[in-house]
Parts: sequence; C-alpha cells; structure tokens
Amino acid sequence: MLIQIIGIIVLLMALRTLFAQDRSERMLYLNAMTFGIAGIIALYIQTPFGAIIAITYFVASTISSNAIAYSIGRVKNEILLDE
Amino acid sequence: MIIHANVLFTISSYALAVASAVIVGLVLRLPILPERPIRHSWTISIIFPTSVLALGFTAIVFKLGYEGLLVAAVVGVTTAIFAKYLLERILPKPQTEES
Amino acid sequence: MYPFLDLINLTTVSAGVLLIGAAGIIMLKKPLDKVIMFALLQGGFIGMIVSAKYLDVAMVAAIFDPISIVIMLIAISKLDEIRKKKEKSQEEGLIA
Amino acid sequence: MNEIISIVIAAILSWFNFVLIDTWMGLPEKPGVKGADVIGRSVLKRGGDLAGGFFQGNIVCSPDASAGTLLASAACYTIGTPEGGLIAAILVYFGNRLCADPGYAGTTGALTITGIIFAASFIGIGPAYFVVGMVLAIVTIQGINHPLASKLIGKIAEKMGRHTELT
Repeated sequence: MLIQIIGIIVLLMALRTLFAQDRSERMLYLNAMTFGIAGIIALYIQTPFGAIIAITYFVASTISSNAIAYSIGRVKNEILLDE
Repeated sequence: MIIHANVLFTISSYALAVASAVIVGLVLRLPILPERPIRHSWTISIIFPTSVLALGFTAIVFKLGYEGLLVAAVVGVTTAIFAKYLLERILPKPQTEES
Repeated sequence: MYPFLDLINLTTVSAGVLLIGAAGIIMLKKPLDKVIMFALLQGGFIGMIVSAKYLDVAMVAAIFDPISIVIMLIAISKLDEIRKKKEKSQEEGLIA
Repeated sequence: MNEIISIVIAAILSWFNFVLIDTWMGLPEKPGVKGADVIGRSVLKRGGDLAGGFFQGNIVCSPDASAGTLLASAACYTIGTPEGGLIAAILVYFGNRLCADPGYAGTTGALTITGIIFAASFIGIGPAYFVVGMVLAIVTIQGINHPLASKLIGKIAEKMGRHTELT
C-alpha cells in the first residue's frame, strides 16, 4: 500500500518532467521525483544499509542538481549548429 | 510507565558523550555560540555542530556493537578534537561568496 | 484490492522512469535539457539495481552520479563559450 | 481505512515541521547559491512570489529541513527510533557542507522529526507513514502548481518576518 502510493507519485512527477515548458520548472519536478525514489528505496530494503544507500543517493543527486542549476544561469540560450 | 535500567543506561551514556565533548571543547577554546545572526554564520562552535556530531558518532559506534560509558567518553573527546582541528580542513568554507 | 495496484512495485516504477528518461534524451533538442533528463534516468537506474538487491553496486553508482554530470556540464559550457565567441568574430568580420 | 488516516496525519505533521523550520532558518531571505537565484527569478517571471521562489530554489540546491525530515524518518524506519535520527542528522550535516550551506536547517529538521516520531509511536503511527507523508508534503510544494505554492510561502514568510528584501 505504501510503496504503491509513492510509485504512482514518482511516475506522475517523471511525466511532468518530460512535458514541462521551462527549464527551471523541470528542475523542481526532478527534485520531487528524487524524494520519491529515496523513500521507495528505504521502504523496499528494510535493513540499515538501505537507509545508507537512500541518504547517499539523495545527497549525490542534490549535488548534481546544484551543478545543473548553476550552469543554467551561466549558459543562457545555447547555439545549435544543425537544426 | 516503567523505565528499564537498559534505557536509563543508554540515555546516561549519550549525556556523558555530550558532556565530555563540551568540556574538551571549552578546554580547547572553541566559542560557545556563533556570532549573530546565527543562521548565516560559518563559525564552528560548541553547541553547533560539536554536540550534534558527538550524538551522531555515539549512535554510530553503539550501533556497531561497542557499548559502555567509557566508549561514550572516548567518542566525545575524539569528536571535540576532530571539530577543532580537522573539520575546517575536510569540509572547507566556500571561497567565493556568490550573490 | 484493485488488480492493477499489484503491478506497481519498485521494478516496474524504475523501468517506467528509465523509459521516460530515454524518451526525453531522444526527443528534447537543447543539450541542458538532455542533461536534466539524464539525471532523471540515473534515478531509475539506481532503483533498478536496488530492486535486484545488488546493494554495493548501487552504492558505487550513486557516488559516481555527480562526477559524470559535472564532466558533461564542463564540456557543454566550454563548447557554448567557443561557439558564441566564433559567432561574434564572424559578425565583426562582416561589418569591417 | 485506518492506514489512510495515519498517512494524512503524518503528512500534516511533516508539512508543518519542514515549512516552519525552513522559514525560521531564513531560506526565503536570500539565495544561498547562484542556482537558487536563477530558479527564484524564473518562478517570479511565471507569476509567483520572489520569497517563495527563493525557498523552492534553496530546497532544490541543498538538502535542507525537507531532506532532514525524509532521511531521518527513513533511517528511523530501518535502523531504530532514536539512533537512526541521530545518524541521519550527522550525514545530512556532511551533505550540507558539501553543497556550500552552513547546515543549521537540515540538522534541526532531522532532530525535531525524531522527537515527533518518538511521540507519535505512542498513538500507533509508525515511521513508515512519515516517509509517505513527507513525499506527499513535498509534492504539494514542488509538484502541483509553483506560483500558488510560492504565494502561500510568501505569506507565511511575511508573517514570520523573514520576507526577502531583494527585488
């Protein structure tokens, strides 16, 4: 019951990430999906190492989100050579 | 509500870890509180993060199987020395303050 | 209670996220959008490894996530600087 | 039926926990890193509030009290009720320092949710419900409608005296 609720939320957030218009809107939906994945890992593996993996995955994905958001501000609109 | 002797023992060992960390931090001359405003300062002080680090390290060591009052005291002393000398070197403050 | 609710577990959710991420990498045009969808795909990948209970492999994959993304971002921003500089020099050449 | 009521109560408790602590620790005041600034301006351009935009950007760019709430309840579920919260607090502190943040909000959120879980276990709400409740709570902030959520956060921040001074 608990895993099913989080699973539906994760799939919904992933679809909204694909069909968003703006680039920073995509970052917010991606963050919500990361919360769901970390929770579902901790609910599926019921040993202490599962919690360690959930914490590691969450912190690592936050670091990569930080890097992506920083370079969104730096690269405003990039040039595409081949249309 | 019945409090078992085990629970009392665990609570007292956590308190001993925090107390030993605070005492060794006072000897090593860490500041007690960060400067105002607290929520934007980067200073390493006794209340934060040394007490929180002592609680966390004590919980990790207890979960690994080593229990007792002496272990808690040793962990507290080690945490204070770690926070004074090693923490700035492992996790440095960011250099460029950007907007 | 419902028959389709039994279908949702960690394996199918991770497979769905992986497919959505792959479709996003193929469909979207800009490079930064592709990097964002790649970050989504890594979530599905780690979920897929965890659902097979290879926990040590999942740990290593989670640690190597931000490293690969940072390397891609360095390449993208450097390429963008070079292209903008080249366009500017071409316009100046046309005017002069 | 009993399960659904437990999930709703846990969601409300964790929502108030992370919103109040994040606002009190000054997340809507200023963007900590540059990426939060970009996300806040984008939310403002789509018709939201600037303080709420900075709040959402700071949640994306570093693990704050929301991450502390989720990870502490997950660790309490798998490791054990008081110890898991303490271990999660120290790991969240290290993650905060890696993301260029002082780390007050994350550890405070982890410690307070440990106390709330310990109190709620007497009325029969386990830590597993708090994991689901935290995911539902973060979806209401980040996943449904960003301008409305940012206006709500802006009102709360103005009431607590933490509204931003930038324009």
